[in-house]
Amino acid sequence: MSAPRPNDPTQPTADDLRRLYRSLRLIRRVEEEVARVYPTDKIKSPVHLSIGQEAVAVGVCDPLETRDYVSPTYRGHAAYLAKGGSVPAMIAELYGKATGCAAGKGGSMHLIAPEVNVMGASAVVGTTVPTGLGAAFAQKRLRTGAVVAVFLGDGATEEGAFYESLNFAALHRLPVLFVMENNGLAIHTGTEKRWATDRICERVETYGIPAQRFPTSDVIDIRAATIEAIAAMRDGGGPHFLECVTYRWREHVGPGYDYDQGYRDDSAYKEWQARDQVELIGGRLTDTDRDAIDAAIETEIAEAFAFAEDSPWPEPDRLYADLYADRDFTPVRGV
Amino acid sequence: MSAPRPNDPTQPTADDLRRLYRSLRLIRRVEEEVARVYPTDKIKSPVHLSIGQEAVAVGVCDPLETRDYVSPTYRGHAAYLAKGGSVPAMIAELYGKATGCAAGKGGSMHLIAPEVNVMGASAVVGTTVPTGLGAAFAQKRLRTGAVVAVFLGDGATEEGAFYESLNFAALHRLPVLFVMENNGLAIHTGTEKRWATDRICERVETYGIPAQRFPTSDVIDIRAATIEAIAAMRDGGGPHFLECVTYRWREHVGPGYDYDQGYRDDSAYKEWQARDQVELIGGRLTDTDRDAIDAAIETEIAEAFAFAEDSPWPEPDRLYADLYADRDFTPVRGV
Amino acid sequence: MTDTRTLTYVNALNEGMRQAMREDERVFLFGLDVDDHKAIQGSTKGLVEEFGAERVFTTPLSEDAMTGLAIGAAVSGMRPIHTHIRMDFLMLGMNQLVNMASKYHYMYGGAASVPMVVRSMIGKSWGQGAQHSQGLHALFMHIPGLKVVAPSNAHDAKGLMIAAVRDNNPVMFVEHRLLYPTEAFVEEAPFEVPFGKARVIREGGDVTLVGVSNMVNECLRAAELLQEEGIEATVLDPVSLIPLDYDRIARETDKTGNLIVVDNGWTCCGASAEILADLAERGTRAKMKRMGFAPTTCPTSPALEALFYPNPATIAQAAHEMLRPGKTYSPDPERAKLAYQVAFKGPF
Amino acid sequence: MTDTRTLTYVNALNEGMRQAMREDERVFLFGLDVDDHKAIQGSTKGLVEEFGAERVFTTPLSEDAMTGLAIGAAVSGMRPIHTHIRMDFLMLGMNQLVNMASKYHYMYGGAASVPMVVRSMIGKSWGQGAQHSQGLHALFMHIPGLKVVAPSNAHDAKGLMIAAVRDNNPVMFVEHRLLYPTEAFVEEAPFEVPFGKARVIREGGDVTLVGVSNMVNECLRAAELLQEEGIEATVLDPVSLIPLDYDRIARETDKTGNLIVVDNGWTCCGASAEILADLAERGTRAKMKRMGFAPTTCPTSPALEALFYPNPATIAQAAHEMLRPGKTYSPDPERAKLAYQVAFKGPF
Ligand SMILES: Cc1ncc(C[n+]2csc(CCOP(=O)(O)OP(=O)(O)O)c2C)c(N)n1
Ligand SMILES: Cc1ncc(C[n+]2csc(CCOP(=O)(O)OP(=O)(O)O)c2C)c(N)n1
Ligand SMILES: [Mg+2]
Ligand SMILES: [Mg+2]
Repeated sequence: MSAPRPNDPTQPTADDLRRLYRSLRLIRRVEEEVARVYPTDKIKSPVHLSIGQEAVAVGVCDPLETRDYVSPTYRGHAAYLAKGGSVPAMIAELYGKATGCAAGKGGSMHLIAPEVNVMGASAVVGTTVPTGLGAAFAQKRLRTGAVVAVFLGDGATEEGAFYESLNFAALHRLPVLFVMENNGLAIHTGTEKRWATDRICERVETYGIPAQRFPTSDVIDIRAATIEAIAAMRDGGGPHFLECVTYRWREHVGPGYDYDQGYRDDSAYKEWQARDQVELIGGRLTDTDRDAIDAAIETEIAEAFAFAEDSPWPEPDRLYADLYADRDFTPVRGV
Repeated sequence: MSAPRPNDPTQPTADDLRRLYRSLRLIRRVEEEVARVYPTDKIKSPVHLSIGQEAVAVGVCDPLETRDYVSPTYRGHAAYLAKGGSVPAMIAELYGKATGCAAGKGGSMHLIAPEVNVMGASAVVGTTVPTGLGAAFAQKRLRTGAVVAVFLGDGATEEGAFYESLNFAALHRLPVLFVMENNGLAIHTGTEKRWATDRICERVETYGIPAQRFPTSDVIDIRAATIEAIAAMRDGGGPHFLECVTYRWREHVGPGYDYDQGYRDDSAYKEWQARDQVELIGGRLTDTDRDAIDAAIETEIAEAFAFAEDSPWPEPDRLYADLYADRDFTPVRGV
Repeated sequence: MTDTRTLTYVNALNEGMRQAMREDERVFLFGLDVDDHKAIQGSTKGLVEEFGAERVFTTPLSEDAMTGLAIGAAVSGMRPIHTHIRMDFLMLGMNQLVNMASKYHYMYGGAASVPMVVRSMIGKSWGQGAQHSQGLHALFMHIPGLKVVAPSNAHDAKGLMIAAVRDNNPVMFVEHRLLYPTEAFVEEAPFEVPFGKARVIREGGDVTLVGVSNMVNECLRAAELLQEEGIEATVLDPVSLIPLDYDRIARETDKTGNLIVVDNGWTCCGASAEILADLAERGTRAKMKRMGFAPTTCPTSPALEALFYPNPATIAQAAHEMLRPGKTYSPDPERAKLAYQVAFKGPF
Repeated sequence: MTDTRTLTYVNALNEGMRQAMREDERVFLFGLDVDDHKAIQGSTKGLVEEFGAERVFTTPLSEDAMTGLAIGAAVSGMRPIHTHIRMDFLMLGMNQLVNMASKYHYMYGGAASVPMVVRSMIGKSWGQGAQHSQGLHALFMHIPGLKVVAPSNAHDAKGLMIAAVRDNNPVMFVEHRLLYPTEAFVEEAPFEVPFGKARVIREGGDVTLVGVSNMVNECLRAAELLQEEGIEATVLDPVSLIPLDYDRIARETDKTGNLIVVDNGWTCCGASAEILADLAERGTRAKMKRMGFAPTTCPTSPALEALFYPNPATIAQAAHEMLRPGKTYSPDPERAKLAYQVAFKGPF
């Protein structure tokens, strides 16, 4: 990062730090609660937790405005929450309830929050890269000034659609920020069995796309880079790419730890824990501020789970509802 | 190219030049004949001529041995012939005759010559990149020492499967030479509407794959690079990439010229004609040698067309033949 | 209301897209080569000139990501028309079509919708061969959440295009290359042809022929041949395949007691299978038969390609065999050729 | 010859692959995560240890190119088994499967063949949702040149696997996740279950139930419920879907005059449509019905998911309605649950 300038918007104010902490902590605690409740079988779809990776979503989403879009992955709780998705609607969705953000039809892997422009997440790796591209195309065409943050895992970079998307985004100078969450794993397989080299940033740059790598996913650094990328993109500057090296603390899917499974030990986990962004940012707050935020989050979470518990199941006739969107059509001119 | 070494196999001998000329000239003349006959409606499938691009196929295929494979494109006459595919079987295939290399079921876009390891060509752009990759995998596993030359157009580099293939080839160090025939066009659309940048070689190198660019597709240069790549690959050296900039003299599909169609003028055509590799290599031969080769080629072509003319149509019952391969199975051990 | 203006199928497609784009600025048209001088065999001619390169543009060869782009643009406020010159190339976009487009509205509980049109063309003959000739509409019919339409004439080409663009769901728009030059009466003002309403093109009491896409024409020509034998055929055009007008097909089948479904595609798990299965479930007493591509890959040699497709003579023969089993009948090749002069222009 | 050894479906798959790999060194097994400790839910367990990383290996997430790799390796002398943990992911390999694998032998006039097996699993329940639960075998049945098998039990899982690996064509090998723990008698020596031969698993004179994949079990359980009502059902397992044993299905249908086809997939243009259409063309007089996934996307909420799939109670109800129309019948939920204890182990 370059040296801080006076009034540099990339340098967090005390307010910024409180907001960042709130977001990091909310995600951490929501997912811990999901993990705690999971064994009770109240959660009705497989969960891919982001615990340990929160800084990426928070660093990117914090500077986004509501009009900006996020295209998340199936490991998408963090992006959904960081962009301002409703906690009760998310938990209700995990519970399979009618009040869920996808009316109980999507589950954990298919979160969506149109009210804050979180696009639908997909369980098929890589598919939300091109759909995010499409949202960016729409923003450019509709001249909304909005940008799109597309999240993808290291595994998703192996799918051809990723390269097709980079090429098109750069060719059409679309306002899209590709955010690669590189946790070094696709399920249990490390990049050494999947990548010929790790020169991804260099590769992305051959498309004329500025690329930056964050070896420890420091939330302040990611946020700063995002602020600069957003400014450039709102100015018509075309796509940007961030490689955020991070670490998945828990198992690929499900609530537990899996350091006993033989495919990794907990040495890296301990390193990453030592620089846990939730704690680091929390440590920069006053105790009063931190306690107040923590308490508010606990209340919010408790209410969200209670809401999910109390919500009704979808009525049987909902099975057939929403297969097709209705026929309303009002032409729009002057876009 | 580096300075010639004594006994440098990359520097052509007089024999080499005669062979290169024969191959260049054969392709040129076969395709000119195809173009001449086309309006008579005897040729029963759309043809994508390589006229002007022969040097790429010839430079690459000349140093290949029979055991080596070629994975061609639908613009594949040149690669098929350069690798030693039968002329009569090709012409008969274009005529839709039972004696065609695909028994009349494939046509111009689906040439194949298993006897010289020309794999089947495909009309869907990019599909023969991964199939060529598969042949390279087989060569490595079966320890044949053979290599695979995969041809692809500039348009094919836009398909995601190309990047997936590069990554896997490099990861598994497969003996595959990717040969990109960059004629700057996909049908009528230039790369400026399709490519964010032209930094393809640089991009390929990020996979750890050595990449070289040939701005005029000089046949001797391409041959020299191929010889070195083959040697490295037979030694377990993994994939290589050649970008051969070339020029399509005729229309995308069909026998004619299309400089009157408004999407390109003939200025570049004239430049490329001035350095036509058929003429340049021909010019390095004695008149006697050249005349003898030319005459032999004319006879070969005349015979091939006569063969195609005289060959029977497939019998009606062949419609149902060859949908499934037979059930013979003899296990193989010790591969 | 009958119109007296005739238009070719290709120009009707063009007019449909043009009017849809004029009507709503969210509509854009993209896909490989939509903006070159060949203009997808003329169907996109003049559109880049009228609407500019922002709304009419070609793409890199990247069908997978471009399909995703259409979906993403559609869910965030645009109305794309994605064009493919061959249906075969849709296989590269299958993941986005099957796993995203068809499911988006349902999977997110109605929170978003995907108003997009995917145009693609079935190729035929001239030795196009295995990978340039497939009619793969049945693959899309199988997946809930997609709509599938297959206009057989210029009138429907325009009316279905306008309806498809106005629809808030992904619509697979199946064209047939051989239909491009065919003419029909087409109103000049924008109009919609509704989905899910089959149309009787010809009435006859002896046998019901259901044709899909270009096979409507082959059926009409077969009906001419059959008439010479004293057999009267009803020819029915389903117009849209999803939704499918099962009831009308059942009614028209019950009237004659004999049904032949002729598809521009394979029969196994095809549109023709779907129609017969539905009728079977209804307990119809009619005789029923499917015709379509031969159950093989499409060969290039004209000697074999001719046998691959149903044609007026083979359709007429099948109907004859159904009505007068065991009686030999093979239409005079000259008369069968003449049948190719039959064409339906309307009124609709 | 009856065997007395029982094996689970997952272990039978494993044994089939293991024996096929021992028998022929050209066989290799690859696909995402085949070599990790979870070993595709155990089905590939121990194989990398026995055959080494050259013959058993994971891949990058690159389904399109990896499918092409399998094809290219197959045409040049190898015999790949390409494994996908979900059938839904095959949509990324559709271009290579539809445009290359299925056509390679025919399109090149028999000059090459493609001996490859593509394993994939239908997921079910636990809220897997829209993109992890599809049974898409009908898409492959539609394309000539592919074979499609769907073992319903451990015995067939092994025998079909060995036959598939020995086959010189691309074989889509459809597994079902819920079947993995189920047991059957399975011979230890390598054996083949032939393609194209349906099997009667249970005989009864009143109604014929054809079940695909796991739906064979649901049909067996439905048969138990029906028996309590005095209705005897034949349960038929097609074993392979392409080739399909049309004749046997027709024979067993004619015996009872009542047919219900229950598929692990959608019915529109599905395997069940194909079966009914064939019978309709034969002029069967039987009553016929299709059951399968609800004609919607698969929802995650258990409240809706339960309604999405056929189950013993709904199958039994459908049969009851067919045989005793208008008579109400709804199996006691407790008895319906008990039906889940029925399992077929053989003999085969
Ligand atoms: C196209 C596709 N192939 C395979 C899978 C199975 N799968 C689920 S998650 C996953 C790993 C993805 O890794 P990455 O993109 O790095 O994301 P992460 O789980 O690490 O966040 C795989 C292979 C899938 N869901 N989609
Ligand atoms: C997947 C796919 N998309 C589109 C097409 C239509 N098409 C045929 S050739 C071609 C251009 C290919 O360009 P390039 O790869 O550069 O090869 P060239 O024709 O220049 O040799 C296109 C777009 C196709 N055949 N396959
Ligand atoms: Mg990862
Ligand atoms: Mg080109």
